[in-house]
Amino acid sequence: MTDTAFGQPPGVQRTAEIHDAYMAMARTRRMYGGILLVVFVALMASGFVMADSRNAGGFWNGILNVFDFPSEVLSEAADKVALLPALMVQFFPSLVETINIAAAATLLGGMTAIALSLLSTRGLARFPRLIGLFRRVMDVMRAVPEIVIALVLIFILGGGPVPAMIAIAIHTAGALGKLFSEVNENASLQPVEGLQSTGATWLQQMTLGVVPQVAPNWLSYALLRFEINIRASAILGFVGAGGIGYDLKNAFSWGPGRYDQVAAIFILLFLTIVFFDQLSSHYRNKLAGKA
Amino acid sequence: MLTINDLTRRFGDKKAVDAVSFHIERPAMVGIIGRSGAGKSTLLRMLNRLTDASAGRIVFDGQDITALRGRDRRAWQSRCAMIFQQFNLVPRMDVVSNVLYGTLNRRSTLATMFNLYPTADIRRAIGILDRLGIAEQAPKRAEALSGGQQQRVAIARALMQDPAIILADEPIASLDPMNARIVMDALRRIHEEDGRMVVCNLHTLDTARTYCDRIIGMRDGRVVFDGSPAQLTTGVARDIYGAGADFSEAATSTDIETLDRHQYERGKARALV
Amino acid sequence: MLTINDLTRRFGDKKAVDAVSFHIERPAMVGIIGRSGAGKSTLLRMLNRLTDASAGRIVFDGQDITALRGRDRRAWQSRCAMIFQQFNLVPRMDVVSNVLYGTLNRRSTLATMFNLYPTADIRRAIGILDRLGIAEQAPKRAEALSGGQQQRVAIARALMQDPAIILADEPIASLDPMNARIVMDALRRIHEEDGRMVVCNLHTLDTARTYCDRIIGMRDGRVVFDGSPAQLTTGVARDIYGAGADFSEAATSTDIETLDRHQYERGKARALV
Amino acid sequence: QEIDEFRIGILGGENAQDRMTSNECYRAKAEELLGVPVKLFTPADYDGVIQGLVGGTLDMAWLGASAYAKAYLTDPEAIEPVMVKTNLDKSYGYHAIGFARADSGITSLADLEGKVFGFGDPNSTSGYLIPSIEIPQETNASMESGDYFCEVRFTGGHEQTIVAVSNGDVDAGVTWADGMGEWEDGYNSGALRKASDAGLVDMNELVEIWKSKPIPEGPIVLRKDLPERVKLDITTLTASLPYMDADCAYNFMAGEALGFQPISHDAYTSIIEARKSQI
Amino acid sequence: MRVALDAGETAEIDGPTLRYTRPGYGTVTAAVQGREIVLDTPDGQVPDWISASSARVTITGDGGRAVVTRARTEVYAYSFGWELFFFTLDSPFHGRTLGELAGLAFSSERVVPGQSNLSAMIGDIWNNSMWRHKDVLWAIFETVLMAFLGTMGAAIIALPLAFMAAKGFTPLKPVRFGVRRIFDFVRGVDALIWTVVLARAFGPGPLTGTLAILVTDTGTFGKIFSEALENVDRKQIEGVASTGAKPMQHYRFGVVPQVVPVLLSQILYFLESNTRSATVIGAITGGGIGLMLTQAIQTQKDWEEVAYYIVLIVLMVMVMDWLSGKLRGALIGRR
Ligand SMILES: Nc1ncnc2c1ncn2[C@@H]1O[C@H](COP(=O)(O)OP(=O)(O)OP(=O)(O)O)[C@@H](O)[C@H]1O
Ligand SMILES: Nc1ncnc2c1ncn2[C@@H]1O[C@H](COP(=O)(O)OP(=O)(O)OP(=O)(O)O)[C@@H](O)[C@H]1O
Ligand SMILES: [Mg+2]
Ligand SMILES: [Mg+2]
Repeated sequence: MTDTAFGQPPGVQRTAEIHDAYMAMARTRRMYGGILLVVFVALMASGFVMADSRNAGGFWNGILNVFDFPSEVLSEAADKVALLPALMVQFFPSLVETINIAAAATLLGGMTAIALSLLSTRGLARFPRLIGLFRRVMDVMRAVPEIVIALVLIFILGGGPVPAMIAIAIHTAGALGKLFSEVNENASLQPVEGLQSTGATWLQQMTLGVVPQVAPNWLSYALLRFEINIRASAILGFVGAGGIGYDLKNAFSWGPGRYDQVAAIFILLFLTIVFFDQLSSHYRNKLAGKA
Repeated sequence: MLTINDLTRRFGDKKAVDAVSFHIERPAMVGIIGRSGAGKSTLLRMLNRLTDASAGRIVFDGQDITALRGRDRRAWQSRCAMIFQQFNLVPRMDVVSNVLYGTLNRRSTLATMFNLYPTADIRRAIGILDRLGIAEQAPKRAEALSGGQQQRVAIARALMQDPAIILADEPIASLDPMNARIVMDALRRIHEEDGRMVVCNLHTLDTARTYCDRIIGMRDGRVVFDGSPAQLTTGVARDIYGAGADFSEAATSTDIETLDRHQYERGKARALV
Repeated sequence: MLTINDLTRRFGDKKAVDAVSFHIERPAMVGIIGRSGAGKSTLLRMLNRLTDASAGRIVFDGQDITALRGRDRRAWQSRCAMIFQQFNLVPRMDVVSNVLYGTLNRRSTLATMFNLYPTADIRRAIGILDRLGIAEQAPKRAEALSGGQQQRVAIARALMQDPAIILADEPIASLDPMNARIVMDALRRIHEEDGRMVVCNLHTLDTARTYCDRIIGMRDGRVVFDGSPAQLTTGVARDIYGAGADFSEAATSTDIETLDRHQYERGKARALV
Repeated sequence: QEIDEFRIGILGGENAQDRMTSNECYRAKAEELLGVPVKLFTPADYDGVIQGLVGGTLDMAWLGASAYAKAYLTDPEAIEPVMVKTNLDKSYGYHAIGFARADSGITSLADLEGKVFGFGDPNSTSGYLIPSIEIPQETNASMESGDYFCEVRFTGGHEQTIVAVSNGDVDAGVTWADGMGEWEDGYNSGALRKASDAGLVDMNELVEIWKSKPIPEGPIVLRKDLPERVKLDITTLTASLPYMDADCAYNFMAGEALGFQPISHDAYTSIIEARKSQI
Repeated sequence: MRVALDAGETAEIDGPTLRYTRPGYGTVTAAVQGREIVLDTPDGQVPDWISASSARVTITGDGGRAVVTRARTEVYAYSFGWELFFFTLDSPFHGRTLGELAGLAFSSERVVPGQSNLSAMIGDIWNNSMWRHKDVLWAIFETVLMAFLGTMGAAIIALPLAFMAAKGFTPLKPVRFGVRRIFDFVRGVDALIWTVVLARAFGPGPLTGTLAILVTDTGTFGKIFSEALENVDRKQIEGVASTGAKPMQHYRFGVVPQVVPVLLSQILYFLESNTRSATVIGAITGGGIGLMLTQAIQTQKDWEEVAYYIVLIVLMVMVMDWLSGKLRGALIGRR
């Protein structure tokens, strides 16, 4: 048999050339790596120094006192530990409001995200020319912080949960849309093509060919987002959008004497987040396990 | 019946399919062979209108296929079923649903989005699965099936379309020999029993010789052979594959019965160790 | 040289490898065949000590391999190179680095952490790549290579280990016939030129027959055949694969030279359409 | 004992940049006098300044009485009051003013039963503390939502309260004013005056519905740990500001006032008690 | 005293009398007479752009606003705004066309003595007291700085911790459990709340915001990194292990090359999203563009300023998004 596997016989000169070229490449690569590292360290260091000098308190003094405030809160909460359950009950309705805002916003934002993401995924898009447009729309929706949309909407619509919900939904649509379209890009086009070859419409190709593949990932991202949105809707309370964040901010800024409320709200919030975290990771594992 | 006229497809500078013309008079089983990149898949995809032609025409029963748009194109696709090398099923859905996707073109988008199909269709789907010997798998997810079973599901979907032509793009390339045989037998049977035209890209010469009535050989986008299995001599095959005289694929043959045929010559005696 | 004694591996209740014993006297090229799930991979993995044996012994040149721990086990692994079906390269690293991983056992942990290797090693790695005909690919990332090239990188890594045994677990199962041929040729040449023992799991009978000096057939974890390629008759093969008498793999042969050999009989004449 | 910089916290309620600008001349004078860099910090709410003072990262601030009480209650050893602003009539007090939209028909607390009432910041004296003590005395009911008022809300600050009332988001709210001059001008100084000057509200559209007893003006506080020399320098600078630079004093004092006079912790014991009682 | 306003309006103050002239309507006169203010309009009616009582008259025209109370009379001229984007009224360059400015920039005749025209112009733009370009730019820089330091710091701290929290890397279950709960806790509390907690120790300023981002993201990164570690492809590790490599080498060659792209892309993704959070956090700690924006909204004075800040923020985040995408492409390579 002939030696198709081995091409030309090993030439000493040729390997030497390849060796030199490779060594040169390895050296430049090492050099670039070194430069990158130095630049990064320099950026970090100078950035830190600058932030430190523009801050009222310095880092090294502050780090020693980090626990002053938490311990103040905790000691007061510990003194009034008997009151905590009652307080938690008192704040529970606000918590429910917060979760409702998050759930509605996630649902609304998620639906929009699905549509936007399918329209902006290469290979799947209904109008391939408009992919860029839909992507920019998502970019803008994502770029504006919720709190800004909320503040503007609060001015237009007045305080309360609706502006918060819309604000979070807009942001969610942008953020999930990007993640979803990444998922879509990894979806196999084979089933889509299979359906297309039977003469299916675009909507059929998407719902029957793409959704079953990506739905678990979508859901897992949406659950993750739901968690984030619970936090976000709690935070929007800080600017007057209702819910538990509003109570938290008022208790916090009143200070000594109401730290028991702070503690109670904190416990509620934390339990909620852990609860939904566990719930969503449970479902995500289940989905991943099936896939 | 099916006439292809100077069909060409360019990808950038490259002509994947280059002025291909042939004519198929009546429902036959046609095999297309050629090495990787010869343009086999592109040709089939143009037939199904998954890929648009750059030039040339496809005419089926007097209708110009290349000119169809939108709804008409989808209608043609539903008459011209396609089977893929990687099966292209929806892996997470059950077998019957996958087969029912063959009816999508005829059903309303809304109903199908909720996976609602007429009972008669479901009965027919199971009948087809039974005919292909995989009715037991009906409730399973497509991804849970072996390759050969998945390919038969794909064939069932194609049959569900009740097509005039079945196109198969290397239907057995990702299957082991046993399953390959089952799938090719199924395709042949459909051709013979239902009298449907089957156009099949094949990787392996033997398969083409064994199953097809007519073989078209492609190389670099052009048709370089068109004839009966008997006309496909070793010389012609070497020509199609562009292999030198020393090239033999015997080493990777998977045949069991061809045992004592050839012994790889290494010019050295080997003892059992 | 290599003796395997009642080697058994259980996964839960299931015996993946069941009291396998055989003896290989001198460096030979041994093929292991058997259908999916027969225990081929598990056997090879136990040889490399990637998987621990549940019972039985492996003895190589008088050393009990099954008993090795820690440093000694790693030293054995470096003498016993493994080639995988999916290549198991580090896809993001360049080809030379992947080959150099073959020396990890001999180099200090610290230096290798920063990807620093002696120039002599780099030269040797490129030499091996050149021997396998892929020296030009040296600076590319492994993931940028074709399957056949990747598998040759894996072989180069194995050679870099300068091993006494090369284990190959279905090295050509994910390759097309052309690349399969190149890879099998490379393995054979290494065996012949360097006198290394090669143990190779194979999917296809013909490959085993063509390349191996000795063939071991497994079924359900047990050795059911052990002999020379000549002894592997159709009947034996059917037995190993558990196929019925009607089974023939001829239809999927990819051989070009076997043209006029067999015509599949369907008892009906076919005309060119 | 030396300091290497001097940090002044400025309370919220106004555009951060405006706050910076109004205090810039004071900062420059202090820098010149102390010989170390003087920096201004403008956290978004009262609490940021209080935390900074208690934590020792801010050296000086001009607090409201209630905010001082909070800082004192958190850590009595952290800060001390040194100066207080005196009004043109030499008093040092101001009032919490309850107000509503003129077209709402509300003219007194009695009309507010079952309506929505808005406080400012929980740390504000006039925006929360004093009204939350004095209003229940008049209505004979608590300030809990649903008791006398249908809802009681925090708007976040004086500006927000004024806007919320004039937009109708709340039926009435409280803010501060010196109580001198004309209502139509928004009084001589205070949040209403600022809002009206800025064109935020039309004073014609608002009516006063309640006025608290005089509230002591909030003190300028210094960190107790500061070197005596620094305390003295700052006190002198502040006291002499109206004579040195009247424009600067106007900006610094947010309106017309006579000047500053020294004050001690004792002036605020009643506020501290009030705050304690609110717990 | 006469003031010419935009839209052809004029206001004239003559002792206690204000005359406000509006084209197409006529002249409105408001005069303080004793304790009363008397309003006189051409048609005797009070149109809806005038709010009048006996104590206060406010005229809100298209070009300005005039207020008359018993104590004082004031006219506010509008038209401030975009027109002053580059030069305020007190700048000698205000109101000149682009051509004039370009000419001035290169002429040797000095508008401001002792300073070249170009540098004077740049100085006037830079120190524009209406739009505060200097402060705005600083604020944006400070916001990005907070995001950068916080994100990178968090990643550096989270990486070793992630190994401790990953199954298959830490055999001790209690350690894994403990580290995971710490991640949960710091991540569960929003960065905004961390700023409140940290304000005591560090006071107002960008460092506090940085640390708040750092603390929260340590939790997030810890979780993501440890999941990435758990999801590594065993095949590659096995390939390395089959050569007899030592455990550290398994990590280095079997694990790190696999997770680095995931980590990098997550870090860069968070860098972008933290730029957004830093905007909000800055609003609380007193720094950055977020403070300017929230206060502009809360005081509701200048909606053009609000719009300007929002556009700036969107641009800033989009630039960061683009930048992090570029970096990702350069560091990881396109798939
Ligand atoms: N979408 C595409 N974009 C660019 N080039 C393409 C595309 N599809 C196919 N080609 C090119 O056209 C040529 C023919 O491809 P085609 O897939 O038809 O070959 P084939 O005969 O089916 O090969 P194989 O046996 O590998 O499937 C190839 O060179 C391929 O690279
Ligand atoms: N890690 C494992 N855990 C449980 N069962 C296993 C594991 N590895 C292998 N098995 C089982 O052991 C049996 C033998 O597997 P093995 O991979 O050795 O077969 P094989 O001959 O290599 O098959 P193939 O051709 O599919 O690679 C199979 O039934 C398999 O399911
Ligand atoms: Mg193809
Ligand atoms: Mg195997």
